[in-house]
Amino acid sequence: MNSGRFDMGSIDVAWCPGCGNFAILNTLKAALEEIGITPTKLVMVSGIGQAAKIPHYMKCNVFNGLHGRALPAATAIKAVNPGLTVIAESGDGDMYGEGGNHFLHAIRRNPDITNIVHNNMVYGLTKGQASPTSRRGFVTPVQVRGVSEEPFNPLAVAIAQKATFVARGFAGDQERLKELLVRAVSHRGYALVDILQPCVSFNKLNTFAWFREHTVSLPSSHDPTDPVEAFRRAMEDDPLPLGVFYEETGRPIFEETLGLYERSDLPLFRRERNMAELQRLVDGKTGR
Amino acid sequence: MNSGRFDMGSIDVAWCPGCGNFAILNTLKAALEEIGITPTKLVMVSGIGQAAKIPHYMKCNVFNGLHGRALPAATAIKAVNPGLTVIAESGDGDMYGEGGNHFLHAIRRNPDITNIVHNNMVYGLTKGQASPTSRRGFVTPVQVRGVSEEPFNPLAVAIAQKATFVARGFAGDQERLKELLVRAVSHRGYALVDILQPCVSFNKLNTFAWFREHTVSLPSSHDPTDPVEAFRRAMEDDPLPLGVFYEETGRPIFEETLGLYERSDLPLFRRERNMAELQRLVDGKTGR
Amino acid sequence: MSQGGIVRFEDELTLTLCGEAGHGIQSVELLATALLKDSGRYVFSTKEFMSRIRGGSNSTTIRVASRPVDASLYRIDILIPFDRAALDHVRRRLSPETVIFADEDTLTGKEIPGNPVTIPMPFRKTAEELGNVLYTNMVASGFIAGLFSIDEKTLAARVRGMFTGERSSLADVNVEAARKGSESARRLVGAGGIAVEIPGDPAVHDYISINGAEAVGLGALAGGCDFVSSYPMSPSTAVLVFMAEKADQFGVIVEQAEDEISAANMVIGAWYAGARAMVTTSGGGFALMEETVGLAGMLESPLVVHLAQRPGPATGLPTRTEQGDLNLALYSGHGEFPRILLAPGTPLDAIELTQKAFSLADLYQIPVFVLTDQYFIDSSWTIPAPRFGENAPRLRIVETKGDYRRYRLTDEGISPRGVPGWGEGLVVVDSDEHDEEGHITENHGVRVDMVDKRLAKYAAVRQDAQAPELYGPEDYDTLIISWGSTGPIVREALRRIRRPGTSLLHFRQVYPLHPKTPEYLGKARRRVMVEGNATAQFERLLRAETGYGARDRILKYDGLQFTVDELVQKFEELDESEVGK
Amino acid sequence: MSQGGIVRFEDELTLTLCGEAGHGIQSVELLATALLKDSGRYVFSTKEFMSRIRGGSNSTTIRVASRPVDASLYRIDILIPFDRAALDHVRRRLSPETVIFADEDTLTGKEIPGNPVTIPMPFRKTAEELGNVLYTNMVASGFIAGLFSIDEKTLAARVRGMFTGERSSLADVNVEAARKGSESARRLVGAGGIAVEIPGDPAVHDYISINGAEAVGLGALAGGCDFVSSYPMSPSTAVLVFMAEKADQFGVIVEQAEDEISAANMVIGAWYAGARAMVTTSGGGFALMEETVGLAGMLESPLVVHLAQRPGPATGLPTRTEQGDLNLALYSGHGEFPRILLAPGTPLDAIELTQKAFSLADLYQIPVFVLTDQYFIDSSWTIPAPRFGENAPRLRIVETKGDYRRYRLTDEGISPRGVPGWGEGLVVVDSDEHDEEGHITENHGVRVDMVDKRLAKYAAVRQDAQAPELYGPEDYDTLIISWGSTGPIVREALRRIRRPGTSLLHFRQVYPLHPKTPEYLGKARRRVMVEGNATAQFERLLRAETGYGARDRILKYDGLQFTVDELVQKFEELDESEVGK
Ligand SMILES: Cc1ncc(C[n+]2csc(CCOP(=O)(O)OP(=O)(O)O)c2C)c(N)n1
Ligand SMILES: Cc1ncc(C[n+]2csc(CCOP(=O)(O)OP(=O)(O)O)c2C)c(N)n1
Ligand code: SF4
Ligand code: SF4
Ligand SMILES: [Mg+2]
Ligand SMILES: [Mg+2]
Repeated sequence: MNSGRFDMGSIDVAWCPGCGNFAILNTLKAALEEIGITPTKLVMVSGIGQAAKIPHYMKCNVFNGLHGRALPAATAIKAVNPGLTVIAESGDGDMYGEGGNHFLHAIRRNPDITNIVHNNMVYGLTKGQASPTSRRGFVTPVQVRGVSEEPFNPLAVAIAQKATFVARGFAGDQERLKELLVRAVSHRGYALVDILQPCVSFNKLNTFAWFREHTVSLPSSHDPTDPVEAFRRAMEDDPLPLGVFYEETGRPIFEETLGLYERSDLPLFRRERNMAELQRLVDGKTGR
Repeated sequence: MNSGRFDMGSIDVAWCPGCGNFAILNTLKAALEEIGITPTKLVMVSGIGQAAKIPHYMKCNVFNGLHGRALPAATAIKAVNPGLTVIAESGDGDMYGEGGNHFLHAIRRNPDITNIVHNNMVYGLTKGQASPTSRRGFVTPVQVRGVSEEPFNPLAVAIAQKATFVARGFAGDQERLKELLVRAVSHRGYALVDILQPCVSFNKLNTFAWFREHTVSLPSSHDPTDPVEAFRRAMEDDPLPLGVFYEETGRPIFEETLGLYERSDLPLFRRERNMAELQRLVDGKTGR
Repeated sequence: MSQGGIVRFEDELTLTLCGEAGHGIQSVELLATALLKDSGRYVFSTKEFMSRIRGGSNSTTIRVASRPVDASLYRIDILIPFDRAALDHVRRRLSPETVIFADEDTLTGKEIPGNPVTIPMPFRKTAEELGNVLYTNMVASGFIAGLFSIDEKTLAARVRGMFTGERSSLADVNVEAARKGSESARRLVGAGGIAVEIPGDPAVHDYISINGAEAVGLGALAGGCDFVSSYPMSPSTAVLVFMAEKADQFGVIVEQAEDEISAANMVIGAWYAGARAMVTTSGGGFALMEETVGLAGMLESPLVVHLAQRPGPATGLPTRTEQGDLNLALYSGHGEFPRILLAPGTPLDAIELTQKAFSLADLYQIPVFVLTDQYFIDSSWTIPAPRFGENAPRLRIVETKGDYRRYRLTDEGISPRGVPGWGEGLVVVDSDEHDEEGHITENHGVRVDMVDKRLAKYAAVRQDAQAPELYGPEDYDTLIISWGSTGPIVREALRRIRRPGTSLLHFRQVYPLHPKTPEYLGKARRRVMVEGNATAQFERLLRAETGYGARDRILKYDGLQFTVDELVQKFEELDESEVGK
Repeated sequence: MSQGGIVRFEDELTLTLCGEAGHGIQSVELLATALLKDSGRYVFSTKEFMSRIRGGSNSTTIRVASRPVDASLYRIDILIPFDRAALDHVRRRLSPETVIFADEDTLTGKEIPGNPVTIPMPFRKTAEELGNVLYTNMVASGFIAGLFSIDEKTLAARVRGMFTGERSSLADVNVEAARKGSESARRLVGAGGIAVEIPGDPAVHDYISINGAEAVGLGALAGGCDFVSSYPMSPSTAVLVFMAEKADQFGVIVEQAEDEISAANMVIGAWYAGARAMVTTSGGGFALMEETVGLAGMLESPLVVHLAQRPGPATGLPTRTEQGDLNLALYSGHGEFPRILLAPGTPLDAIELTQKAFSLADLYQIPVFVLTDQYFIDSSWTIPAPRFGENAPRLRIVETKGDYRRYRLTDEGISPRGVPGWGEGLVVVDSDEHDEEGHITENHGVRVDMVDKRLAKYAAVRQDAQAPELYGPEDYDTLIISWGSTGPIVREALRRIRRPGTSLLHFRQVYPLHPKTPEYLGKARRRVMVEGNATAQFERLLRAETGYGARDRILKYDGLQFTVDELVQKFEELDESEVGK
């Protein structure tokens, strides 16, 4: 997979050998290539963390912002230039911890962006503290008594917020992951793909083997248009179902609701302020 | 209702005549009195907004903190002194907008606090902008084209996060509201009571009459121990069901998981640092 | 001004209305200022109000004059209180020169401090007779029109204009209420009880009424602003509302974010993709944006922040005024990078500086702040209609080539900015330290180059700074120093004291300081700071930057703005206490 | 130090290890420093590493001496690189005096800059022979032990101590690896190729090895800290981890919050209810807490912030060092209220000042900052075991009476603090401006009283300030000025240059300044700032507060800390270039 249009050639990748992130990177590049996206029209938006370094390893436009803040930036970028393909991609700590509030509210806006989360159930870059998705009992240097909180359930919350596309993938199953990513990026509206990703350095609990044992495909009978069914599946936590939990088409997207692109589809940087109109506005306020 | 133990006597209340907040204030005072809470043992924690002024109108300990930040403060107060009854109470903008991330994660900790939200579907104190729960089409000076986002569904999100007590009340039905509040405050663990509250000054859409028409009691057949059923009900949005959607008992509470109260139930302010132990710690690091 | 029974106003008068929130004082202000402007008078009005929707006591002060006015007085010439609590609320401003018009029952009972002239006037009573106490404000508006001999046709037309669409059925009764008010005033004037002889100026027909929020908003539109994301917070929300109102007409994306952090990050994302974006916020809300200010610093992203100050710490006094966020803005964000702080004192300043904020942010790729405050945002002026010129501002971006490097090192520190999707290049920006391409790096040499590159911009930014404005003689020995919204007030106070050798140095740009600043400061034998805060924040900045502090400080931090007469008194006290030292 | 074939170290030597992240350099450091301390040597070690978990090139420098050392050198005496990239990574620090021990293949191929002595040593090869390349670091540790003639029993015991519980099966092979390393070193020493004659000092047996994070943590424990809430962020996380480790033993609540805002608000809530609470954070994370710092200001809540600085802006260089957050902390939060900034330079400082931070915060009911940085947190010293005394710190709270008023006005501005549930009173705190009871108010007079009350605390806070420490003669003409973590480095550099008339003024408290500061500064004819940032932030503060700036600035902002020899050179350059001016 080292010849695609998104490849950077031989660069120094800061991930650990054997990390699940490599599979996600390769699968994403393949999926984007399959859809036919052009690198200059792609913007990868990320926060901070190991997962969040992914944009640097792809040939594309990059907005590597603050920890937890990828979604507001991505939403705005898409609104300002709807011709771009915008992917907001980061880790579980970034998106569901620091960025939790943006996760909640970005979904409500339904911008036409894809939200990919590398869910390794741990804070990788900061060396192994619990993340919101860490399972009960996970012991770390900070959670010395083991995690006691209920793990954050991104799929259930997204469904509760009526996200228009909600899926879970696994880095260890690249074939199906690619399928999910193709569908997610092609989806018109906000699409969440939570990807189970083994962290070989800091998560000795949720390993490749563990994930293989504790995941299962959603049955083909699953109806992704039924939110209650989707929720029921999302609440199952052992095994964790994989696939598209929920999908809704036809909901207006954020960019549309702005009213700005009704008369013209020019991105903002191609537009000009109507100064005559502005002059009329103030002149209208005089006594003349 | 002006003689109870939580009454402040004749004070200047900054709410508008006719506001739903008055009913909530009176009902809460009555509920607390019924449970037998003592004012000196009660801490009311709030953020900023019209609803958030409620602690000032009650005779009790008050922590009126920052906009959106009641839950972290409340969680900590309870952890530091579990003998106190702690209620975090604020508006919908405060709890679900600015404070959304804390809402998500406070639930996961399951502290033994009550979270009461005055849901008037609008930002009252800042004069009528949309709140996260504003319904589609709601026109305001900022949402000039009407709200286009999917409204935030606090109950569904709380159920998705396995909050241990999730209920919805209505300020216009004080009798049942009192019942809910008594149950919520008595519940051991995190309890959410979202209260539909008409704002007579800025929400001309969701008035007392509107709420009366668009709410219905949960059927007595509703099983509050079934999360999927609870979710199904929480997704119903016209009419909006009232009552206890979900309740789970027996889950460990945050204060318990800290390990601090296993040997002693003294609050922190009654404890002392063991200096001899500290000296032993460093002495153990010498070569002696 | 009261001479033997008859109260006469020749050049100007100051009229204050007060009453509960939600009782329509604001409508009286709007209607009265419009009518007064129609009649050729110059009007300045300002208000102070509580953080509540109903009840309490608020007041609006309208200063009417035959020549331009841009500041207000503490003194009240005419007071119209709508209830007794309101009257007590402004009691300190009353004197035997004050005339109070009010319903009988408001004037009776408790004694009124200051020994003012009281004239019963049936505002509420008339309203009740017309069927609703809510018409009181309309009766009062008519009364004011009558005092200024504004003809009833004009009055009726303006009132009718307020009741259109759904509310048109209410027009007739409101016109009648206004007419009744006007009638009472005319009767009083006719009887010689009061004479208002403030002549109108035909030039005012080409003037507009404008408040601070509108001025900032117009400046933003003129600057090309096409993206605003914010979270509501008094007093900054007024600018958000203005932009929302104009969004469709001018093609602006206006989004209310879930919190301030989101708002600020949206704005950075928007600039990245080619918008000209702004946040409007206040103290505590801005505090939440600090990490994002640092992001702008590292990304070299343009950023415009309208920061409307209010008293802190924390929630403080949400609807009051202060110049307390200078330090906050100046040192916001972690790490070291350039920034610009502008502080308008007049609506024309606000239009010009906000417009300029966009071009400076765009040119230098740095954060630019427009510092206003509640006083400024909520006050209203009569000013000549601004002229915007025909040329729309141009965004300084380049079409990228295949080898585009976002952070190409240049002598002045500015790298041509591309946007994603325009050209063959890739636009890579990173909040980590990065190389010229924008990719993450830990190379120590590159780090130093990049810090130097970012800070190098200061050279040009300083040269480009707004010069401080000197009022008064060049050969001053005493220099009064002010910044931002207090400017016009200090200016008028200075004119009034006419003390030789005293000048005012007023700053519309507070950071970086114009290179001539030390010269100005050094020439003075004595420097006097006037600031709306408790610790003289701008003085501290001057001291750190120029070595010159001030011997005297006139500071105000009670939540209200200075007034002209109050400052005159302070200046005079100052002189006495320090003579010969 | 190399004399005719034999390399001899008499008083001290500086040994650097370098290699990829995840290859165990840190274990070597831990083991080697423990062994060296066991043998009576004084050890100072420091590291620099990349923001990645595996790969890249990191290095650790261990300075071993026969007398106390507390700063590091740029110069490397002995280098042990684990791969060629690592060797290149430190190439600028090599000279003909450097001896490199490395596997043959690391030394061959490309030429090695600096012309060092190279001695092949089969670290990796030995490890591979033992079955796993991962034992390389153990072979190297043994080698170091051998160089210092540490006996094999002690070595074996220490190694065994590292492999207990689940890992005990690995003990034997690791002991063997260490033994083999030791053997090679002894062979070399025996052959007279190298002589390490750094005598041990028996006093060191009563010393402890401690790093900056532990020192801050111990200080917190000694200060009574019983609540920590934070969000992980390098380099501050180390303190969070330390506190988590000790939580059960000392009864501390340690909670990882969902974000920094939550962490900070938990801490304020905790103080309110009677805890002694702290956040530990770094630049960007702290930027998110600024609104909450303002909350502490308004609530008059105690607050302790450990702020471990790293280079910004934004994400910057996450694992590097800088003194760049002084302004950020100094002006954090909106509104005007007192605060204290402490900046330890040694572990004893950190213990003492962090302990003190709790009592100051508690006494004055204000935010107190402990400013460290990545260098300080990650460096390790040999110091005498601190003595804590027997008296546990007492929380300054009162049992409330029925008429308790949280914000009772007092002369010094301090009101007795109650906690909810203790006594008959109610404890009411409010982020809005409030009256003495704590209830929201908009009264302008009360506002002014409350601002004055809060600021009045500065009088006592200033009197209570830590005096700056003067090193060198009292009658200096040149004054070098430093603060925080650079102190020991500057001190040693100054000792080395022995320039008459030159002293060092080092600040452990950077705000407010001790009242004697202007006197110290004023006495100098020439002032030289040494700061780890690009804009001389502390100099700016000195100028604003005292009027005295510095003529010369030695600034470093490449992400690394100053070293002694680097500073010596800078001081000497300075002297030459400025002589006679
Ligand atoms: C405001 C802020 N807080 C904290 C950090 C430190 N930090 C960097 S990455 C990270 C968490 C990484 O976890 P995750 O998002 O799950 O990504 P992963 O490394 O596991 O891929 C944290 C806490 C930061 N950079 N910024
Ligand atoms: C950090 C911050 N941002 C914004 C505000 C301004 N503000 C005060 S209350 C409020 C919203 C109030 O809405 P809600 O929480 O629904 O309460 P309500 O007034 O409707 O009861 C806002 C935005 C603030 N005080 N602090
Ligand atoms: S720390 Fe974990 S997530 Fe990060 S690169 Fe290594 S294995 Fe992957
Ligand atoms: S503004 Fe609305 S919520 Fe606030 S007091 Fe008035 S009616 Fe109630
Ligand atoms: Mg992770
Ligand atoms: Mg509300």
